Amino acid sequence: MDKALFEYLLRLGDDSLVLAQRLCEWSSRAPTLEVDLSLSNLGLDLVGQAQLLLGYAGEVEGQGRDEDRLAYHRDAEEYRNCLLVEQPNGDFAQTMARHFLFSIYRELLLDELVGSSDTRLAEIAAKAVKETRYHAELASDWVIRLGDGTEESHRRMQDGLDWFWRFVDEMFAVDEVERVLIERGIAVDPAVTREAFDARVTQVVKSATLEVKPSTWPQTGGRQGNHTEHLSTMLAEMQVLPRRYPEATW
Amino acid sequence: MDKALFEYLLRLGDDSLVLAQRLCEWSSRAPTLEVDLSLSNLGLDLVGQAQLLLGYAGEVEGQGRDEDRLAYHRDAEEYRNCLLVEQPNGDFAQTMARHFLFSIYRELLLDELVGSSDTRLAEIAAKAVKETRYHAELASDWVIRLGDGTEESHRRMQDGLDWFWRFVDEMFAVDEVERVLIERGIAVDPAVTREAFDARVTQVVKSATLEVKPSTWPQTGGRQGNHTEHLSTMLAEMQVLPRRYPEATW
Amino acid sequence: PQQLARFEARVAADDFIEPNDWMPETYRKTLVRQMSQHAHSEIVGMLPEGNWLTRAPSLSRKAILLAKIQDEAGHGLYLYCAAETLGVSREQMIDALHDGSAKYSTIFNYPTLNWADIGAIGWLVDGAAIMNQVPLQRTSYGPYARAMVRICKEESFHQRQGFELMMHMVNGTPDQREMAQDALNRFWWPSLMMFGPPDDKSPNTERSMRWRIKRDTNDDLRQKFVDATVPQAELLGLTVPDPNLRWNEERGHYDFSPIDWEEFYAVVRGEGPVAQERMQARRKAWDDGAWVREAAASYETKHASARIAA
Amino acid sequence: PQQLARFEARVAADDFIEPNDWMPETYRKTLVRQMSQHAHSEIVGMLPEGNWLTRAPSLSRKAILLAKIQDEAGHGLYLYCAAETLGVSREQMIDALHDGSAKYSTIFNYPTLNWADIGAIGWLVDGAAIMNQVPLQRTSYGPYARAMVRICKEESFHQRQGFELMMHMVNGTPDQREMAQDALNRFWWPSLMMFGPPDDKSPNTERSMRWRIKRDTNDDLRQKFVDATVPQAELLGLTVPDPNLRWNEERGHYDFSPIDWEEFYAVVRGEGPVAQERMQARRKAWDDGAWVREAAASYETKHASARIAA
Repeated sequence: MDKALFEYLLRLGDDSLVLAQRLCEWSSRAPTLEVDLSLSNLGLDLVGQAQLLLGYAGEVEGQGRDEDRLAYHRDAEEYRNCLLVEQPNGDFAQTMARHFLFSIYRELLLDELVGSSDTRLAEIAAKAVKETRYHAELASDWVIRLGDGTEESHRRMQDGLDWFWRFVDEMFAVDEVERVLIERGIAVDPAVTREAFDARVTQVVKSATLEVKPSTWPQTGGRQGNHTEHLSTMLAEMQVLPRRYPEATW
Repeated sequence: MDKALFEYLLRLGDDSLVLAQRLCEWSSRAPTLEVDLSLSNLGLDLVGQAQLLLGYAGEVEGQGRDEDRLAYHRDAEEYRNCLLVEQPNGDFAQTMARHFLFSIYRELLLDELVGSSDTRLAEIAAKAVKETRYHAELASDWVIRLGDGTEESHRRMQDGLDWFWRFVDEMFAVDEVERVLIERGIAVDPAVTREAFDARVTQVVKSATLEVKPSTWPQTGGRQGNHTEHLSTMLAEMQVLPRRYPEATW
Repeated sequence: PQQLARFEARVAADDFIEPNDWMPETYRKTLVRQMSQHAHSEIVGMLPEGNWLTRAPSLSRKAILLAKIQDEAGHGLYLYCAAETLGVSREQMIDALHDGSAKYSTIFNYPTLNWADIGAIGWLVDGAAIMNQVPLQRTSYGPYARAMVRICKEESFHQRQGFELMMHMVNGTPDQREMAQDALNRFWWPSLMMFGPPDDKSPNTERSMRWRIKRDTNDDLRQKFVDATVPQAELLGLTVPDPNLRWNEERGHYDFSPIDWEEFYAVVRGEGPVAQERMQARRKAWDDGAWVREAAASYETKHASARIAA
Repeated sequence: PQQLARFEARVAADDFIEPNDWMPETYRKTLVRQMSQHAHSEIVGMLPEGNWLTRAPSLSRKAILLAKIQDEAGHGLYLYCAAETLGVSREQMIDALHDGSAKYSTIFNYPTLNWADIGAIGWLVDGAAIMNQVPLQRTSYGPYARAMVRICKEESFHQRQGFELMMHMVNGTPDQREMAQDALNRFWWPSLMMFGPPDDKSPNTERSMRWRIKRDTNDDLRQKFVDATVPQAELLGLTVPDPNLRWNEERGHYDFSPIDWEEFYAVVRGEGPVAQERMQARRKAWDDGAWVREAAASYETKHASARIAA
């Protein structure tokens, strides 16, 4: 099996899955019905991406694990998502800050992955990039609206950006697994998109009358399975039924 | 096996266990260090009671299930605690309202159970009643202090009492299981303690400058395994390790 | 009186009344009450299902449930918008929900306790809702009727999905089968109560039927629901929790036990098992979101005036 | 100067200094900093363990962990009280913690990721704390020394419990063994950092030792810890994550790799993996509890004046 590709697909798929799970926690809790609808849209897109990416990962692995087996029967340390997406929702500003940073990173990455030499991955990326472009726009709109809204919303939005900024660098880090795939033309070096990321973020943050305060000690480890304390509690809830009834199908 | 006694012990033990678990959620979150210490004390007493009661339940059942097996490998619908103890903590006033109502009920019940014809149960009750007397005093003190504290604390304390009152009647209800054991002199008819309960509660609530607003439609079902939505999520977290690693001992 | 006669004639001819048409005040009020109640039911109804969203046991079940809850939010939105055409604002309606003066379907005051409840809600609750709603596609108020057309289509999709979930559960492990039976046990009677009080306790039925706001009586719809659902339960191999349930050859209908109306009225009064939790959840979401709504409004104002100034 | 000479003579004679005795301002300040930092470490240290309290896998483990966390709250309390004898209030100290001006042990800025971490914290973190604290039972400031006597007794109990938990894990299933190794991998280096910067970067050590506020250098204590702990790891059958670790016959000590001081200083600056979460959790608990503290104070005032009036 192509171990590097398997790992890479887990990283991409787990990002989608974990963030989708966080968005599910918003159900019925949004500030307006319209926002509830749009958060569900984001969640649905991400669940769909997780299905495709983890499904493909399972095929690459060739051990008979499908997307549900991978989603529901791996422990936290086997998850490969970046730390940003597993962070708790916080208030609506934090949720939007998280979604804003992730979606811009992801849109730029998927844009490149459309040209992957792995055609299956390229196809998934082509579908996902459209969805993600919408995510990035929606989140950017909210960052601007909240940043340039009231005094309170400005403060909360700035706090949200500050809170999550330490998780940004991890998304652009490359390790041996990816290095190999980049050379093979399968994966994309996220570093090539960093400049565009910074430009996009800066532009939105400026329109929002906010500022970016870079952190000096970025947090990393998610891609290698070293997560924050939040992932295992999230998975305890998410996986409870398949873990409790391993012989059942649903 | 004595099925009724087994059931009765589960009811008593699950009350302790579930409330202990709720108190564990307060760890490091209390308003002062002193309160943190006293909530831990309450939690420790309750875990200890759960161990004794569920341990004895397992022996009565005679199927080789010990207290941990019973605590960690039963689903929500097999739990027999009253609904009150599984309710979320809410704010500190709610937690104290819940503890106040439960502990007075429980102290009066244990006082009677000291005379149970089942000597093992009588012994456990004798130990637990002292602890529970302290719980009831501590919670009563807080009800008074908060009720007669500031305007905000008065409002919160009254809200806490109002919120939980609908779960009071269930604690005094008797079904066939208990009826049989009462006749055998093993269990106690909680109805005999209701008057004392009402008197104690009324006295404290009055000193607290609060009032009791009886609800018209009391909630029941816990003793038969019909719980609120909160228990299954609590158990998903509590049981995650033993469920995930059924072959391990800890 | 001439206006009233003309109005009643139009309604009797199955014409649609539109927002700017003349209508009796009682008609308007009854409609506002009924439509907002329906909208609230969609919104509150998201909660019992949302309770299992983070625990949905497969990715496709999670997607289906998320989409279903989203549809309900959408239904709420159409219905609030349709009601707004009658001169009441969404905020007013939501305030009435939160202060307890407006009602919503009693069924959502029951808890969801196992995964099969998600199936049971689709199968029974959406099933009952459809029985109530299909006739409303031809209700006399145009915006309401048009909203119902779209809603009914989605509801019947949900109902099929719910039944499919139940079918999957009963064909699964013994644990799953038990969950399905348990779900039916708990949701059967509350579903029958969804059709409202018995006809002899439903004083406005006659007028509402004349005005085509309602097109069948509560008891008729309830019977129709029982007749349609019992064979489905048999297909699932589940037992309807009613010892008196049997086919009555003579009536051509199923007989069933009398309903516990004391429970029904208690639940309507907001005393259902999780009624307080549901309202607390709705109020909390609304209160927690206040600063977001204010920010969005403030942003709009700022930039609208900027546009005007430019 | 005469006072100072007398003070230093008393300290040199291993006399205890008591709250009302004269003491140099720097001595007082250093003590306040050290004691409050120690108190804060106890309080913040409750968080990583509390993270597993609701998931403790057996009732007796839950009781042990709850009791341990409770002891830590108790230690925090003694130490705040002891520090208060030096003229600083608990509130002032807590404010300094919350605004980031006071420090606490860097170790608590690492996350607890599996159940074996609870064992590793007892074994390594409490083990390191004891190394630091045993000498402080003879520290020159009386209230501090007496607090340490009690604390050390409890800490060594915790250390044994932690080791016992690790032993149980390594004798368990392969999964459990793996958790134990993983916990050691993550907590080893942070534990070594608990002894503070190397001696040549620790400018106040000399004076603190003269004043008996400190009785050993950081590097000495660190070496002592390594020498004591490596055989315990061997007993557990676990591998210390340091390829350069080996017994140096000549020195009579274990050699080990240089420490990543860049990481250490970053964590001290509050940039550890979960530093922000820890402070957020402390601040939230404090802010959420404000109304309770106010209510208790208000009740006291009311009833105190009632008692005076009576």
